[in-house]
Amino acid sequence: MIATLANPYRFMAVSRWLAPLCGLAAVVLIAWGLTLGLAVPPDYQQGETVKIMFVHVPAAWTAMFAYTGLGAASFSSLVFRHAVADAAARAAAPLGALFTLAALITGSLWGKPMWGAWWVWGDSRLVSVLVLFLLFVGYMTLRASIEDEAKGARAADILALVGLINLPVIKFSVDWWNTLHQGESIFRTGGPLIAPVYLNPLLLMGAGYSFAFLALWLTRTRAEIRLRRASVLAMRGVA
Amino acid sequence: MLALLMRREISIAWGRGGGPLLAVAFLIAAASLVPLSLGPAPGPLSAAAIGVTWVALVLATLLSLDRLFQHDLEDGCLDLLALGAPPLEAVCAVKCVASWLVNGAPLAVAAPAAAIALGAAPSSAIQIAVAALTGGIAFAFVGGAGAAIALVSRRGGVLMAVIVLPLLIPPVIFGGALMATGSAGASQALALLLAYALASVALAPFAMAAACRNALG
Amino acid sequence: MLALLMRREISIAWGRGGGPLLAVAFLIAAASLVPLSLGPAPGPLSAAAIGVTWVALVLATLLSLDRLFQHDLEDGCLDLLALGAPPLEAVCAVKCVASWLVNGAPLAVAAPAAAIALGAAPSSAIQIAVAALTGGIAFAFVGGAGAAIALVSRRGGVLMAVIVLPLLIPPVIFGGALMATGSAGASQALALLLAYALASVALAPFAMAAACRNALG
Amino acid sequence: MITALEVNDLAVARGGRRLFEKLAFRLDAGRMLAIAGPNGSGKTSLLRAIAGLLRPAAGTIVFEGAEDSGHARRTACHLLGHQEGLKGSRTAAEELAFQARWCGASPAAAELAASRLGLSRLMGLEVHRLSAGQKRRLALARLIAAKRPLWLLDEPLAPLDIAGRDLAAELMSEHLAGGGLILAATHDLLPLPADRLEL
Amino acid sequence: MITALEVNDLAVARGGRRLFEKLAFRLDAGRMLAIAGPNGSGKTSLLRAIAGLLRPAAGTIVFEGAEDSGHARRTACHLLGHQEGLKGSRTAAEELAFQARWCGASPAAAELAASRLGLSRLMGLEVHRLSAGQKRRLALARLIAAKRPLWLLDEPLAPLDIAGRDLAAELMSEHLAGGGLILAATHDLLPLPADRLEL
Ligand code: HEM
Ligand SMILES: Nc1ncnc2c1ncn2[C@@H]1O[C@H](COP(=O)(O)OP(=O)(O)OP(=O)(O)O)[C@@H](O)[C@H]1O
Ligand SMILES: Nc1ncnc2c1ncn2[C@@H]1O[C@H](COP(=O)(O)OP(=O)(O)OP(=O)(O)O)[C@@H](O)[C@H]1O
Ligand SMILES: [Mg+2]
Ligand SMILES: [Mg+2]
Repeated sequence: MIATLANPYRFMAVSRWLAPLCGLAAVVLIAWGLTLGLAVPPDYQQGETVKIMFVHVPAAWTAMFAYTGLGAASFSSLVFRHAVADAAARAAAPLGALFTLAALITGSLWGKPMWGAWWVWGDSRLVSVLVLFLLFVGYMTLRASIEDEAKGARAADILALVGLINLPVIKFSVDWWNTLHQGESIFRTGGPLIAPVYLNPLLLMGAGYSFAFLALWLTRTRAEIRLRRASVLAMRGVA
Repeated sequence: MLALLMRREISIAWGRGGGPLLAVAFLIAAASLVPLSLGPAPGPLSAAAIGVTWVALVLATLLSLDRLFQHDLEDGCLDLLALGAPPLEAVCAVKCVASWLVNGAPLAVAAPAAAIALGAAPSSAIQIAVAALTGGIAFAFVGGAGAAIALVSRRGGVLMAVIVLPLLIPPVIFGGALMATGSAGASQALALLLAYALASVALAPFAMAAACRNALG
Repeated sequence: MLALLMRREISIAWGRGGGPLLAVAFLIAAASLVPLSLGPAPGPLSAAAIGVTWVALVLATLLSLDRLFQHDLEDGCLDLLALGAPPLEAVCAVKCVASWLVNGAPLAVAAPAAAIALGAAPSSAIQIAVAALTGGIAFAFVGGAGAAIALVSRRGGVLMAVIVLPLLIPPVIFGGALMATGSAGASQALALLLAYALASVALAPFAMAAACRNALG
Repeated sequence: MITALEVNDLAVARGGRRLFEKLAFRLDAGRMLAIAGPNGSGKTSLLRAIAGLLRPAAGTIVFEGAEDSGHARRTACHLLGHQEGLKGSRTAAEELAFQARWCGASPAAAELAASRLGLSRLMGLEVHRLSAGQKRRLALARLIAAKRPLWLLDEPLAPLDIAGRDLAAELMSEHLAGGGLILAATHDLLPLPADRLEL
Repeated sequence: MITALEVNDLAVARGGRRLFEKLAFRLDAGRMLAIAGPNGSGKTSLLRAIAGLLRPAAGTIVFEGAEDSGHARRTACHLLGHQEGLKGSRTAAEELAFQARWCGASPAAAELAASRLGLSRLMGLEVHRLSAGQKRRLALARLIAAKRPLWLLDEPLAPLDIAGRDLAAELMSEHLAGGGLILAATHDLLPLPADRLEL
């Protein structure tokens, strides 16, 4: 898989049809999930606000998924020096930032009614997600502020790998450290805790978000690669 | 061999005057908070002491970061260090420890004194010292990683802010909780702070070395 | 001409990253004090904010001092500056102002924000900003004088501590009093702080220029 | 009144030790003086004393008929030292513009000088990326961008390539032809006719 | 196994631009190679690539029969660059002791080297007080204090006086006689027989 995609030409060939396919899947799944999600009965303690969950939780999941992708791409570009991997890493960052921001915003929108506060500095999950967002931003700034492309790329890869530590922190923060935030209720040993009525739309939305991310990621990566080809040709033209 | 390097780093940093300057200034500034005299209750003042300590630690670390690798890169010293027998990872770790000894440790010693001067209970003073020492190590190593990564850009400073700060947020918060003396979560916060410090000490050197090699090339 | 120098100094200091780093770090660190949650009363927290601001200002100044002249002396830049048409006094003053703009000003802007976040009254926030700005100038110039004088010694840092700190005590005290919002002596403290700042701005440049010439020779 | 530099039994001390004493010479407009001597003999110190950066232990330095503490000389000379005083984090263009204008040149003159020294292609690079010789050329550009009568050059040819040395020689001879003065400390022979002073 | 350095169609890139390509040469024990070329042609970059500090864009560098990513070379070479990496605030003695021992020499060897280069009288001074040539001598002292087979010298003679150049030549020839290798980037002729490589 990686080996296949590492070759730019094969990557372009595959992604040409893979990207739109993911886009289509995303549209279908999200539409389905929304129709189910908007129909759910109000929660006995959360009331209507429970519906925020269907936008919030998937956003959070996808944000972490995006950083995982960034980390993987950075690793293979740093170690195996795959051109595609570097382009993919660069393409993943802004998308990840976007989804993280979505998780933050929907989360604090939810937090006002549930906890009576938009933001709680003491809460490990909230903070670790904020860190995730800042890591994406930092990565983009680093990529933007570099004069020497090769060097800058490697430095950014290192940063991305360093930031990987944050993922388990986000995931397990709720268990390690007493927080206001919801504990694990879905991906936990012993099966989900929440009723199927809520679970199904949530999972549908999760899948939809993920496919949406994949579609955008592939597209941006393609654009990035095209850009580099252009610049290479330009250099040849000069020489 | 690394001991040599350590001695050299310390003497240079000391000559630049992080340490002594810092600790003394910190004590004076903290003591100057007394005239604020927020009523007889010791609570506020010692709380202020806690906050002051923590912020001082963060700033001291951040402000000494650009000296960590930048100079050595510019004056060719990093070349020499890279050409020695010890691995660059060890070199970077030593540099971080040295900068911690000069910038972080004096503060960690001065902090409890200031806190007590401001009416904190001796028990809390110990807690403050522990937190400051542990946090200092974490800051030094995480900051070092950021500094090394930022070497490739001429706008190093701004970049460092963006890179280092997110990584510093967790320890700052653990420390804040830990320093809230008597708070229930203190012991837990200490555990987290220690874990974070250990993790950074274990992982940062590799990031630093990789970033330095990249900057040298 | 001096505007050129100002722009250059700022771009270099900014690249080294005092300013941005500092202001943001300060805000985060200060905000992380909230979890300390010293009871519902805003008093303690805003007090903490005040103390934090002041200490941050002092440290930021002290830690950026060694960069003020040392580098320029080592890389031969100070020679060039001394051979220009403007008098060295003006050059030194510009350098101090630049370092204040990069290190002091961002803090002075961030401070009130943090204070309000910690529950201080807006009125006090203004007072904090004023004190931070005025104090920052005083620190920059007095500190600059110390840095210049310390150029002759290789143990610059320690020397600076001995030279600068005594000079910094008064403004720290005035500022502390001033920042004690609502305290009776506030206006008087402000007057004193202003007087001190003016005096340092007026006198320090001559000391700095003399010290620099001495170090060049 | 003609430009001339006159030094009378000059002595310069470093770290309490006198490097040389009773040094005397006269340099007229359009002439060049080559200062030779072993490492540590005080060439750089002498140049700094004449530039007005280092107070002599004894003796007088008369420039343009007036003897002064050095202010007149400070603003009338270009000192090209072992270090160029360029900041690695700024671009060549920024640094040259600053240095030249600081010495009284116009921005246009700076650009002209850069192209004269074959740096135009590099002006966008940060200084720390420049090679040793390129840095030196950048420093030389300052000399021709801002007109100053007295050039004090410390090993002006050091890291320059063959072409660069010819170019430097050309610039120096032009400066002399224009009635300028040059003091050059060097260990190898200069490509121009010059009086010699052994320290 | 004999010490030898072999470079096969090497290419080095800086800032995305290739400085040279298809560079190939072989250097055997006891031989010296002089690298010449205009400013910015890539001499320093080549030396750094061979030292293992700079990853080549293409080609291989084989040292002592083994090709590696550079670790072996890093610990087997002395790199004398444009900058000496000496800290101005420390004394010459401290700096030499550190640099030499960092490269594997004993303290005694460091002192011996210092006296060999005529620095004994100056070892107590801080480095920033040393003259350019004295700094250079201090840097050279490291080379003879710690024995390493491969010397990579960037304009080794630059700020040295006549005596210093003779001394440097002497040290180099001794190193060669001992079976060492020398790559020297320089703009002027070396005082020793050497193969020439034009960049
Ligand atoms: C800015 C505030 C918030 C942030 C940054 C945030 C972040 C996250 C993240 C990262 C996850 C994914 C956890 C995982 O998959 O392991 C998550 C899940 C979740 N969040 Fe939030 N959240 C916030 C506020 C809230 C609020 C206010 C609520 C409701 C009271 C909430 C309820 C949930 C629930 C129910 C889950 C799913 C739990 C699970 O099964 O893992 N979140 N949140
Ligand atoms: N600040 C100082 N304190 C003490 N001694 C100094 C100081 N500066 C220079 N010296 C000494 O003065 C002597 C002359 O230094 P100077 O740089 O003038 O020599 P130079 O002729 O330029 O040598 P080079 O040819 O190596 O450049 C040297 O021996 C040096 O050690
Ligand atoms: N980090 C960098 N980024 C971009 N370009 C660089 C970088 N470092 C060096 N260069 C460029 O590479 C070229 C070669 O530099 P190098 O120092 O190897 O030349 P050199 O042969 O040593 O020149 P000199 O004789 O002046 O020492 C120069 O044109 C320089 O501008
Ligand atoms: Mg000299
Ligand atoms: Mg070179």
